[in-house]
Amino acid sequence: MKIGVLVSEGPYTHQASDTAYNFVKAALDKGHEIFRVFFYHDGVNNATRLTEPPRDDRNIVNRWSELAKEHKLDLVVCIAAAQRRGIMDENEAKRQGKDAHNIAEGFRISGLGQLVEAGIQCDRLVTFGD
Amino acid sequence: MKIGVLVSEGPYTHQASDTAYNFVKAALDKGHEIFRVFFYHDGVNNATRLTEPPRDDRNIVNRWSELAKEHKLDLVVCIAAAQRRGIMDENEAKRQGKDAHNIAEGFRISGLGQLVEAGIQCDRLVTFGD
Amino acid sequence: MSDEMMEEDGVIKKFMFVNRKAPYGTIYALEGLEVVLISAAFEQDVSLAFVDDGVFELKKGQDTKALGQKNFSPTYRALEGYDIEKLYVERESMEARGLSEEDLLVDVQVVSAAEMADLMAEQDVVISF
Amino acid sequence: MSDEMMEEDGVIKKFMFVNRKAPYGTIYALEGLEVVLISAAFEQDVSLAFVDDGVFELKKGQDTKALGQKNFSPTYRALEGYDIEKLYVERESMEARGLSEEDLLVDVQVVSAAEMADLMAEQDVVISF
Amino acid sequence: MLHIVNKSPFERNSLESCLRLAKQGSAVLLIEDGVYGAAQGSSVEAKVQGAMANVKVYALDADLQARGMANKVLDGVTVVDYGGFVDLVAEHSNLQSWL
Amino acid sequence: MLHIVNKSPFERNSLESCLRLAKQGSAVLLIEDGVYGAAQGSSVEAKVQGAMANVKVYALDADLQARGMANKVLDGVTVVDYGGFVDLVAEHSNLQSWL
Repeated sequence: MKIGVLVSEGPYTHQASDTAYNFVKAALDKGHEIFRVFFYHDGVNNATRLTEPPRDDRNIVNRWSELAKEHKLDLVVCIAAAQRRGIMDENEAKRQGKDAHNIAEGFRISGLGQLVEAGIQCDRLVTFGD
Repeated sequence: MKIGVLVSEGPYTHQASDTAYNFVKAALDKGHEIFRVFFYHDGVNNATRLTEPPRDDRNIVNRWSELAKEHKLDLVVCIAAAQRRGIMDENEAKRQGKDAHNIAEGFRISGLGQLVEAGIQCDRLVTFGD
Repeated sequence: MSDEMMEEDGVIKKFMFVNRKAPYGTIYALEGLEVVLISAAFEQDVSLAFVDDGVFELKKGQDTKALGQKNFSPTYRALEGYDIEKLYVERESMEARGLSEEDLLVDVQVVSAAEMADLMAEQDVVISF
Repeated sequence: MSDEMMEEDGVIKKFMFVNRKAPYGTIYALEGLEVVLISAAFEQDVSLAFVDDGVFELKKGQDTKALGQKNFSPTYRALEGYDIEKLYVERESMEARGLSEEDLLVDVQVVSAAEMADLMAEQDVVISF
Repeated sequence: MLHIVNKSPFERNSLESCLRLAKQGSAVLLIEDGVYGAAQGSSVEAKVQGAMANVKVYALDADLQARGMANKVLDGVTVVDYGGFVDLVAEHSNLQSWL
Repeated sequence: MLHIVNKSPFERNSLESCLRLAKQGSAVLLIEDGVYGAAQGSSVEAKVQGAMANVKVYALDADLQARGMANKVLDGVTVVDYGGFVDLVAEHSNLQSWL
């Protein structure tokens, strides 16, 4: 089955990203296709490579990056939500005149249309939030 | 009167940072001293210079930076909370081996002790959160 | 986006956006509305449900000057221009909040909890804010 | 930090940390505990209140293996070593959640809502998580 | 003591908990989505009005106005601006935010 | 239809709203802090038990265990792991998260 996932909260503060991750792993294990993971609202904060959690804690961002690499996941960060919250890739940073960018490996920035498209294309769209 | 402020949520997603800002401005207008504004939990996300909100919206980060400059406010970001969420100054980025930093002007990174100290030193400590 | 893909597929799904949060206290109502506006471009069968504190999004007379945030409530009135015309308000939620239809800034269909339950159950995609 | 400043002042204030959130669903309980631990270094008069879902922080038998988060509940038992010994649980909150003292992983004082109200009112600094 | 409540009483339990644990004579300031607790005709009206026998209730004007609720405020609730918020903080020797 | 509830029924209104708007025969999955709604002996037990006449209630094992609630689950609630969560999503033709 083709499944889309929407993550609406950032890492650590709410459990949403953890649950989404565990759900996606289980879905892949069962042979489902993860069409896209879309990060909206504070969910865009899952896509910064600048986090450095305590050593005895999970690294939520790296976990997503690694899962994306392993399974060729499409991790999409909403551009409008990202701009509000300070998530930038190199292109966006240049375009906005910012002197730094912070996006983590495996994430790409795109428009909200990617979420609606996931709703259209997928058999199911599952939201994880606050 | 000496007032301390604790901001526990990031910009835009919750109203906490807006209310804290309006409260601090009103307190300064009335001649009170703002001893410190401490950013904890997702509140650390108020301290990134990479945000680019829509042009017709307020710029929450810049507003704090400007108020700090004008009134010599002490804006302190909790180091442990900042590491979890990807807020870095130049020193921290170096120490953690990160290739970028994102802290905005007027904010400094320090320990949680600064919050407890604010509780001890201030006549009042007001928390804004979710 | 993928207009070609849509044309190829010609899929029209029933999308419902469920609004359960008050405006301004959190950003969910505003950013939810942004999804609704984008969805219009995809020519799907879109409806909006206002349940619980989501009803407050439609309260007349919002004035955000003293708050310093943007008043986005006029956008609900603009939805018609995007061919988004199915706005449902749950009567139980509205009445528990001391509101009546005259308090709302846009024409809506006020439905009972049971009717809202039916509407939700017949959707293909439900996104909640 | 500012040990000198504290010695100069010699101020001892009554600090209460009010825990109202369940663990794991959000980070507030964990990051709240980090403030509590730091506060021990300042030799203040510290107490912890567990109200509403905060009572769940003290539930025995937490096992986070399948969740992939760290189980931080043993830290509540370590608070004694930091000379933080005033842990108050509101009886009404505990009972509404189907819990009794035997369900809690650390010794606490169970107090009524009225007693908790008195305790809160006599604090100098209340920080809520 | 000043109690600050920032959540809608229809969505969360914080106003209820605050009113349970606020001592007679304390003040309750409703801000952000908390101002909905000051509205006339709602399902929490009776509870808030009952509480006003014991505590003084305030609501933040900017939040009422933003939400279109300024003309629906219960009798007995005092509306304050941000300056009034600061004054309430200064006037009470301690305070608590019900997060 | 599958309804997913992730908030404590003592803190928020989402379980209550879900049960009000879930049609007979639908499934309700409790995850994250939502699993507290599956507990025995609480003030919401009667409401959840009443609802089980109309809807099937599930709770996520990892969340129950993390919170020390695995041995307090109401009779009639089906405990599932993440794989079971995926199966529930696949088995129901539509779903809703009560955020």
